[in-house]
Amino acid sequence: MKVRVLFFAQARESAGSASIELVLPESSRVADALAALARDYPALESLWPHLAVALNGRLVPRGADLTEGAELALLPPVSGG
Amino acid sequence: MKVRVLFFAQARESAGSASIELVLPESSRVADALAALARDYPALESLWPHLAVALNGRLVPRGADLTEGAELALLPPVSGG
Amino acid sequence: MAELLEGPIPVERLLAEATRPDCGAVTLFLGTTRDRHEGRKVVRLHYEAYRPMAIAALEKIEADTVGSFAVASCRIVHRLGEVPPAEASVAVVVAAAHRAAAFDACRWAMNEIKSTAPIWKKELYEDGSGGWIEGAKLE
Amino acid sequence: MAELLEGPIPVERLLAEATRPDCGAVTLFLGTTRDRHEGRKVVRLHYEAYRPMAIAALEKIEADTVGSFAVASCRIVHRLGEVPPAEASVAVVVAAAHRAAAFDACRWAMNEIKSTAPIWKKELYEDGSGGWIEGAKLE
Repeated sequence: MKVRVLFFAQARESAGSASIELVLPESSRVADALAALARDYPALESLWPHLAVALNGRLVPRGADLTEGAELALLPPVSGG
Repeated sequence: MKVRVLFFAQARESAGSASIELVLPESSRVADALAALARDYPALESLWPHLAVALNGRLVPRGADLTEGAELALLPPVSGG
Repeated sequence: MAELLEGPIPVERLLAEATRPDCGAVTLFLGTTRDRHEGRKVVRLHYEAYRPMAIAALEKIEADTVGSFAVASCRIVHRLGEVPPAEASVAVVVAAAHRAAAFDACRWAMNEIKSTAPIWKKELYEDGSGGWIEGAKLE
Repeated sequence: MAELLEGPIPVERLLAEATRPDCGAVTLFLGTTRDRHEGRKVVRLHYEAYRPMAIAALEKIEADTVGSFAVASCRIVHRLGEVPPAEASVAVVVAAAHRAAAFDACRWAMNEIKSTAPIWKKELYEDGSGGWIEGAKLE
């Protein structure tokens, strides 16, 4: 299965990319995607404890199921306003 | 001595005038002016307990001395904003 | 530098003047004419002031606001004469480094205006009658 | 109906849209770029957002504000991209019958924006370097 991964702010700068496509085994969960990203993007390491994760625009726990074509966003601590 | 008396809001409407000149004996105090006004403007009667009095733009107690040409203002409860 | 004026309050100018590079927060309060009060339809409000004393009272509030809160500026403008529904009769603009003080100061200044400035408001109704609003005795 | 936009926030339009004959109070908060932070000179701020989720978050704040306070409307506009010193990055406008609720609601909405909207701020310094602001983890 394929998911689209979006990186924002520090995550975007550390990953060197705003958006990538990630290919995962069928029936993967959010945690599986994060494990793959941690392997592919070691520069994100210090950020992981601070990241929230959104699936198709909603915050999800790491155990949430992924679906084909889903949009997974890595969200550093927010600082709008 | 002469003082200028200013009436505002309800006091102006009840007195039928925005401003008058009041002639008083020398060495009069604010209380003397108010007594003269109470006599000349019976329509103000119900307002008296609610009025504040300013002399030359400052709130004063009734015992304050008047001076020639002073400006005495009768101020109903305020409702700006 | 408080202002009393007849006609619409120049809110955009006030905001432009308040905004400063050393401040991160601006709060604005506008008091506007409501078309109903205690069940009666209000056609417009009429405001009058003891002008020199009102200016002094508003400028004291501006200075006390800057002296009492961590804010860089406070400006007050009050409209006099007739104010139709949905138009502003008073504006308070505060600029501050941080938002908490900007909110606190703006609210405090507005409360002070209501209780200390010699300004009076009369409601004018559909039938041509009017009523002065019961306010606060100056002390 | 929250907005994310690049370029100056149309504050005058927002105030005109907020003002209503059934309301007596309008509060506006503007968050503006400060030219200093923790001793460093800030040349400008850069904002980015996860746009669809940020719009949803801001619209939830607008709705929650109207649902939780005695206010008639709440509008939020956030600027993205680069914001120079003294220009506004965010505007919150609240209209209410009475001022206490208008102040409370505006302050609450602003706090919610800071803690729940997926928007990020980076300070850009004189030497060309920059730093993301430590913010709040989304929950």
